[in-house]
Amino acid sequence: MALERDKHAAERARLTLGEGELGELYRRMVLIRRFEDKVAEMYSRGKITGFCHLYAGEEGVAVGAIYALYDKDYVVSTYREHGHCLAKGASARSVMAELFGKVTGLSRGHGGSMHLFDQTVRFMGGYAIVGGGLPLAVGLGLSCQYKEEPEVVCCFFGDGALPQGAFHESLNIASLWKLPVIFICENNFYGMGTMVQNAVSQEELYHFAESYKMPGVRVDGQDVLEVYAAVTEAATRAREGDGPSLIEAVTYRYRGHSMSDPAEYRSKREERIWQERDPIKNLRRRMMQANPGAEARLETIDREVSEVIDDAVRFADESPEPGLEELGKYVYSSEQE
Amino acid sequence: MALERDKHAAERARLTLGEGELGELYRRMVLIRRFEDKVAEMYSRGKITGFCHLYAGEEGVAVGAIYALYDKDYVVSTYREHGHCLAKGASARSVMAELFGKVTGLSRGHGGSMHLFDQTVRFMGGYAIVGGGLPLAVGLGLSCQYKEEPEVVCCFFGDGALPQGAFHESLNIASLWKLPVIFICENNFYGMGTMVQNAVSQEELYHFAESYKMPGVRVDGQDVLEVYAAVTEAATRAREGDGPSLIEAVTYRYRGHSMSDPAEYRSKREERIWQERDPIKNLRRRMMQANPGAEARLETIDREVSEVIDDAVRFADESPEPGLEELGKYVYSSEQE
Amino acid sequence: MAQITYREALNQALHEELERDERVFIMGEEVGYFGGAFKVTDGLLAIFGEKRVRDTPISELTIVGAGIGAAMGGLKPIVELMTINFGLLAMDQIVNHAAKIHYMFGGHAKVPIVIRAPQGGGHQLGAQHSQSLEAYFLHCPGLRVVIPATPADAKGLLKTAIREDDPVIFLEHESLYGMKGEVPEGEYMIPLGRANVMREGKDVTIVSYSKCVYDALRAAEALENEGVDAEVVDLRTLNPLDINTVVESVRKTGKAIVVYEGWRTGGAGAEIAAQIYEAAFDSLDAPVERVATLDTPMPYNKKLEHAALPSADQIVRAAERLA
Amino acid sequence: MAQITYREALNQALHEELERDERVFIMGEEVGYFGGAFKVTDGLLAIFGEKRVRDTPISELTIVGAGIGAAMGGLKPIVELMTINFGLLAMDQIVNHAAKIHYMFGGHAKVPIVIRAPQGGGHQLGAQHSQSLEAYFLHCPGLRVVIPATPADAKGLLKTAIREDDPVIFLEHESLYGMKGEVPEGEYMIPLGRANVMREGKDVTIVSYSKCVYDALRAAEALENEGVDAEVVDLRTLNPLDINTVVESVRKTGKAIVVYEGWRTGGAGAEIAAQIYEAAFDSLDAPVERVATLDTPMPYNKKLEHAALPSADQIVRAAERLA
Ligand SMILES: Cc1ncc(C[n+]2csc(CCOP(=O)(O)OP(=O)(O)O)c2C)c(N)n1
Ligand SMILES: Cc1ncc(C[n+]2csc(CCOP(=O)(O)OP(=O)(O)O)c2C)c(N)n1
Ligand SMILES: [Mg+2]
Ligand SMILES: [Mg+2]
Repeated sequence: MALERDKHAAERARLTLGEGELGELYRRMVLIRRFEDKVAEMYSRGKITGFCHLYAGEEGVAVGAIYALYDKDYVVSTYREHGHCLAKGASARSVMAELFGKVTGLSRGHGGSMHLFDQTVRFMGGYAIVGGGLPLAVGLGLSCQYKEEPEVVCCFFGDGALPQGAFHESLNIASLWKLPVIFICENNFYGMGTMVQNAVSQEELYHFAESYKMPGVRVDGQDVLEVYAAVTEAATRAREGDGPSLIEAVTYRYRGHSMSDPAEYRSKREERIWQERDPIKNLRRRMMQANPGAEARLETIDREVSEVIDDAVRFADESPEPGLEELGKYVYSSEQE
Repeated sequence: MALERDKHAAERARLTLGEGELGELYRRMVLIRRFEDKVAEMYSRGKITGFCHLYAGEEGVAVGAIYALYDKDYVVSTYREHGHCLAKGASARSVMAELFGKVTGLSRGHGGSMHLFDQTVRFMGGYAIVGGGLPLAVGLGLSCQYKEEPEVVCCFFGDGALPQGAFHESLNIASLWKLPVIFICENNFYGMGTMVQNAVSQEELYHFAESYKMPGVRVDGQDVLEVYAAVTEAATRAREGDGPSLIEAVTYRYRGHSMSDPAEYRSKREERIWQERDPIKNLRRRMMQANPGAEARLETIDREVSEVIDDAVRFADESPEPGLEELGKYVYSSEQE
Repeated sequence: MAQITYREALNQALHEELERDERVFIMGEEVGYFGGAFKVTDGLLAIFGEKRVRDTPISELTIVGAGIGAAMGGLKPIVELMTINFGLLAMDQIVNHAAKIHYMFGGHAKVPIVIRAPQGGGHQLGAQHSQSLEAYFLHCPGLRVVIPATPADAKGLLKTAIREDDPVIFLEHESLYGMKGEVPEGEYMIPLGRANVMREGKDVTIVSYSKCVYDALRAAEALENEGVDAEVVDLRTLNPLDINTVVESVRKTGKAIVVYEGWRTGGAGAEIAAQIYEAAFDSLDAPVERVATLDTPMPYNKKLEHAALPSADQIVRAAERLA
Repeated sequence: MAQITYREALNQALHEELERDERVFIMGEEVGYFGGAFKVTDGLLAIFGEKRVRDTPISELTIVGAGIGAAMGGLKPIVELMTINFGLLAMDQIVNHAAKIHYMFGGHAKVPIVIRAPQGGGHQLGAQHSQSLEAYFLHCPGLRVVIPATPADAKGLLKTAIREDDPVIFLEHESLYGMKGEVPEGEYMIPLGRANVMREGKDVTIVSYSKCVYDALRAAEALENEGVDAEVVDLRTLNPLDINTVVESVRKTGKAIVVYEGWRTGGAGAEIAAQIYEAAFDSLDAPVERVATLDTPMPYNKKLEHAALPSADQIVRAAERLA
C-alpha cells in the first residue's frame, strides 16, 4: 500500500495555488527562518535558556503540511516545534515571550521552548518525550471521529521516534479505528548524533505504513509544495473517514540538535549540499520563474517579517515575568482560581 | 522479504527424521497434553491456584520449535509456558511441584504457573506481562553474539503481544544488530476474548517482518513438522550470523484463556473444527501412514507418559511447602545465604 | 437502600455517567464484549454501543495516551487498565503527560481523564500481578488518586472523578469486587479529599484505605475484646489527602497505626505517617506504627503470600505494641 | 590524589571496570560516538570498540529489557538512560522484570544490571525533563538504589554497583557532573549501604543525598554563623538505607532535617523521616523537617524553578524552626 512518490504533485500544486497563496507559504517559511535566527541570537545573549531546538532548514515541512489543513484541524508536535506552532498561526509575540519565560508567553512562561501550546489555533502542544506525542494525536483523532466533526490531526515527529514502541502502537490503533490522523515523520537523518540507519532497521521509513495497512509516502521536505500536496491528499482521506496516513518528509536541520550541540558528527560538505536545497530559496526560485515580477512582493514580505520578529522580541523583552504566586497554580485546574 | 509458506517442508522433515525422532516429537506432545489435562484436574481440586493458562491444542508449536534447537539454546516464554518448559526438557515433577506451590518446584514455589524457570535446560522463564519477554530475548540474543557462542534464542509470544510497543522495539533492535533471535508468534486468533483482527491492523502477522527486514513466514502450528522445519531454517540463519526471523505459527487453544474463562466468545463449531486438526492426531496419522506397525510404539509412549504424569503429581503432592523463612529470601542475591 | 457489590456500584456509576454526559466513554482491554476482566463494565456495551464502550488492543501506553488526547479534544475518557501492574507500561503517559500538561501549558490545556485499575494481592497471582502501586501516583503532582473501600464510596467517588477536570487515578482492589454494601441509587457523589471515620474510638487511630480498611475494622473488633477502643479512618483519596481528619483523631487517641497494602518502604504509609508527625507530634505517645506488605515481590505460595500481606492480626499486634 | 570531576570519576570507574571484566559493557542512546549526552562515556568507544560501548536506538523499554536479558545470559550490562525522565518508558522492565526475576524464579536467576541515569532540575528544562524519581525505585523491593553526591563516591559506588549481582539503579545529578573533588586512582570501592557523615555537629542533623548534600553543607556553614552546629549526613544509597548512621546522629542532636530534590509528597524523605521517628522517637525534640521540591511540575521560568527547588536557604529556615 506504500505509494510511489508523485513527482508532479508539487508542480500541480503550484498551478492550483494562486500567487497570493504561494506568497503566504513564502511568508510563513521566512517567518520561521527569521524567528529561529533571532532565537539563536537571543539564546547566545542569555535571554532564552534551557533546551532549545531550532527548526531552520525544515520550514518546508511545517509550512507545507499545515497550509494543507483547516484552521480547526489539530497539530501535535515535539520539542522542535517553534515552526509548527508559528505555521499553525500562533503569534510570534507569544511564542517569543514563552521562550523568554514571560507570563505573556503561550504557556505563561511555564513551558519554554519545548512546551508551546495554543488552543486558539489548535496547536495542541510541543512534547519533549520522543514519541510521546503520537498517542495524544491518536486520542485527538478519536475525539474528532467521536464528535463526528470533520477535523483531522497532524502529528509531527522525528526519525528518532521510529524505534519507539509508541510509534507502532499508535499507527496500529489509528489504522484499526480508521482515525483521522496524519503522521508526519520529519526524517532529517539524525536523532541527536545517531544516523537513522543506526536506529531503524528499515531506512525507507514510509514503508512502515504497509504493516499498518495505511498509505505511506516519502516526499521531499525541502519542497513546500510537494509536502502541501501530500498532506492535502492525506487530509482528504482522513476527512472522508478513510483513516490515517504516514508521510515521511525528508529534510535537514541546519543547526545542531539543540543550541548546545555543535553537530560535529556531520560533514561540512553534507551541510553545504543541503543548504543548496533550501526550501525558501526553492519556492522563491519557482515563483520567480513563473513570474519574474514577484520579486518586489517577496522583498516586501521579507521586510514585513523582519518587523514582526523585531516586534516580537521587543514584546517579549518588555513583558513581565510570572509572579511567584504563579508557581503553585495550574497543578490542578480546580485550584486555579 | 516475507517468505511464501513452504508446503513441502513438513513432508521433507518427515523424511529426514527417523522414526525414533518422530516418536520423540510425539512423546513430547503427548506429555504436554496429558500434563495440561492433569493440571486442569488438579486445579479444579484446588491443588493448583492463581492464574493458570493451559497449552492444550498448541503442542505442535512448542514441540516442533524446540526440537529444532540445541540443548544450549535459550527459550523465553509467557504465562502460557508449561508446554515450552516441558518441551525444553524440564522435568514434569518440578513443573508440577511449582504449580502446587511446593519448594521442590522449579521456582521453589515462588513463581507458580506463570513463572517457571529452569536454567539447567536454558528455559529462561515465563513472564506474565504481555510482550514483556521480547526485550529479554533480545538481550539473551545479544549475550550469545557477544560471547561469540553459537546459541540462539527462541522467544514465544501470542498474537495479543503484537500491538505492544515492545514487539516493535525488539524486532527493530534485533534486526539492526543481527541478533540470533527467533521470534515465534503463536497466533491462536484470540488474546483473551479479543479476536486478532480487532487488535492488529494487519491480519497476516508474519508480514510485520518486512518492516524489520527479516524473514517472516506463516506456518501451520498444528503440524509439528512444519514448525520444526521453519525453526530449523531460522536457527541456521541465526547461528550463521544472519540475524533474527519472525515465525507466525497458526494454532488454537482448546480451553479458555485461563482456568476461569469459559470462552463464551467462541462457537462450538469453531472449536470442533480445530479439534479435528489436532497436532497429536496429525503426527500419529502421518506416522501410521508411513509405517502401520508404529502403533504399538505409540501406545507404549502413551503409557509411559501417563506414568510420568502420575509420578509428577505424586511428587508434587508429597513435596513440602516452602517454609516461612523462604519469604524474605531471594529479594537480593547478596542476602540469600 | 439497595445492597449491591462494589463491582455493581462501579458499574452503576459508569452507567449513570455514560447516560448523563455524551462526552463520557470507556476504553480498555476487554471492557466491551468480555464485560471487563473483572466484569466491572459488564452489560455496558449492549446499552451504549461500541463508540462509548471501546475494546482496545493490548497497548497500555497508547491507550492511556489516547485517553489523554481525547480528553484534550473535549471528551471525558475513562480508561480501564486491566490491572495496575500493566500500568507500568503507561507510566510515561501518566507521569510525563497526563500529570504535566495542565501545568506546563500554563493552565491552558485540561486533561479530564479517569484511569481506572484494579490492584492488590491475595489471589496467588505472583510477583508480576499482585502489586499495589498507589505510592507512585501519590508522588506525582498533577494527578488525583482515589482509592475507595466500600461499594458506596466506589460509586460516589467514581462519579465525582469522572466530573473532575484533572486526571484521576482510580484504584480498585481486586478482593473487593464481590463485597456488598448499601449504595444510594441515582445521583450520589462524594467529594474528593474527605476521609471517612468508619468507627469511632478513643484509644488508637487506625488509618487506612482500600481493602486494608476491612483488616483495620476486624482488628478494631478484636481489640475491643482486649479493652482497646480503636478509631478507624478510611482516607478514600490519597490526593487530595484529608490529613486533618486523621490528625484530629490522633490528637484524641495519641496513637496511630497506618495500614496499607503497598510495600512498606517508600509506600503511601510513609507519607501519611510523616504528615501525622508533622501535625500532631506533641499528641503522639509513641511512633506511628506501619503495617504494610513486606518488602518482597509477591510469592505464589499461598502461605507465603498470606504472610507477606498486611493483616488484622498484624494490626492487633501493632496496637499492642502501642498500648 | 587527583582532583577530577564527578563526570570524570564516573568515566574512570567505567573505564576500569570495562578493562577488568570482559563481561562488562555499556549501552544506551548516544553513549558511543557522541560520548554520552552528558559526556560521561566520552572516549570509551575509541578504547573499547562498538561491542563494549554500544549506541542504541531510542527505545528505552527494550534497551533496559535487553540489558536484563543480557545479564541473565551472563553479561554485566551497564545501561545508560539519557535521563531518568525517559526511564518512565522502561518502568515495566525495571519494576515488573528486573526487580522480580531473582525472586519469582526462586533465586535461580540473577540480573546483575546497572541502570545509570542523570536526573534533577535547575537547568530550566521544564516539566518533562527535570524530575528526580528515586522514590519510585526506593518503593520497589529487588532494586538497589545508589545516588552519589561526590566524585569519589561516584567512582567508588559505581564500581561496586557493577560488581553487584542484583539490579542497581544508579542516579547521577545533572548539576554535579562538572563538580570537582579528590578521587582515589585505581581500585576504589565503596560498599553499598554506608552513609557518610560529611560534617560533624551536635545541634541538628541534616540528612540528604545527591546534589542536595551541597545545599546542606552550605546551610551548615550559614548556621555556624548563627551559632548552630549542624551535622550533615550523605546517605549515598537509598537501598540499602543506612538508617543507623542517621539515627545515631539524631540521638545526639535531637533534631533532624531531611533534604531531597524529589517532590515533597511521597518522596524518599517521607520514608527516611518515618524511619527516623521509628528508631529515635524519644530523642526527637520536634518533628523532622522536610525540605524538598514543591509539589508542582517544574516550571520553565528561572525564578519560578528556583523557588520550586530545595535550597540552602530553606534548610537554614527549617533549622531555625527547629531551634
Ligand atoms: C524518550 C526520550 N528519549 C530520549 C530523549 C532525548 N532526546 C531528545 S531529542 C532526541 C533525538 C530525537 O531525534 P528525532 O526524533 O530524529 O528528532 P529531531 O531532533 O531530529 O527533530 C533524543 C534522543 C527524549 N527526549 N525522550
Ligand atoms: C501488559 C499486559 N496487559 C494485559 C495483560 C492481561 N492479559 C493476560 S493474557 C492476555 C491476552 C494475551 O493474548 P495472546 O498474546 O494472544 O496470548 P494467548 O493467551 O492467546 O496465548 C491479556 C490481555 C497482561 N498480562 N499484560
Ligand atoms: Mg531527526
Ligand atoms: Mg492469542
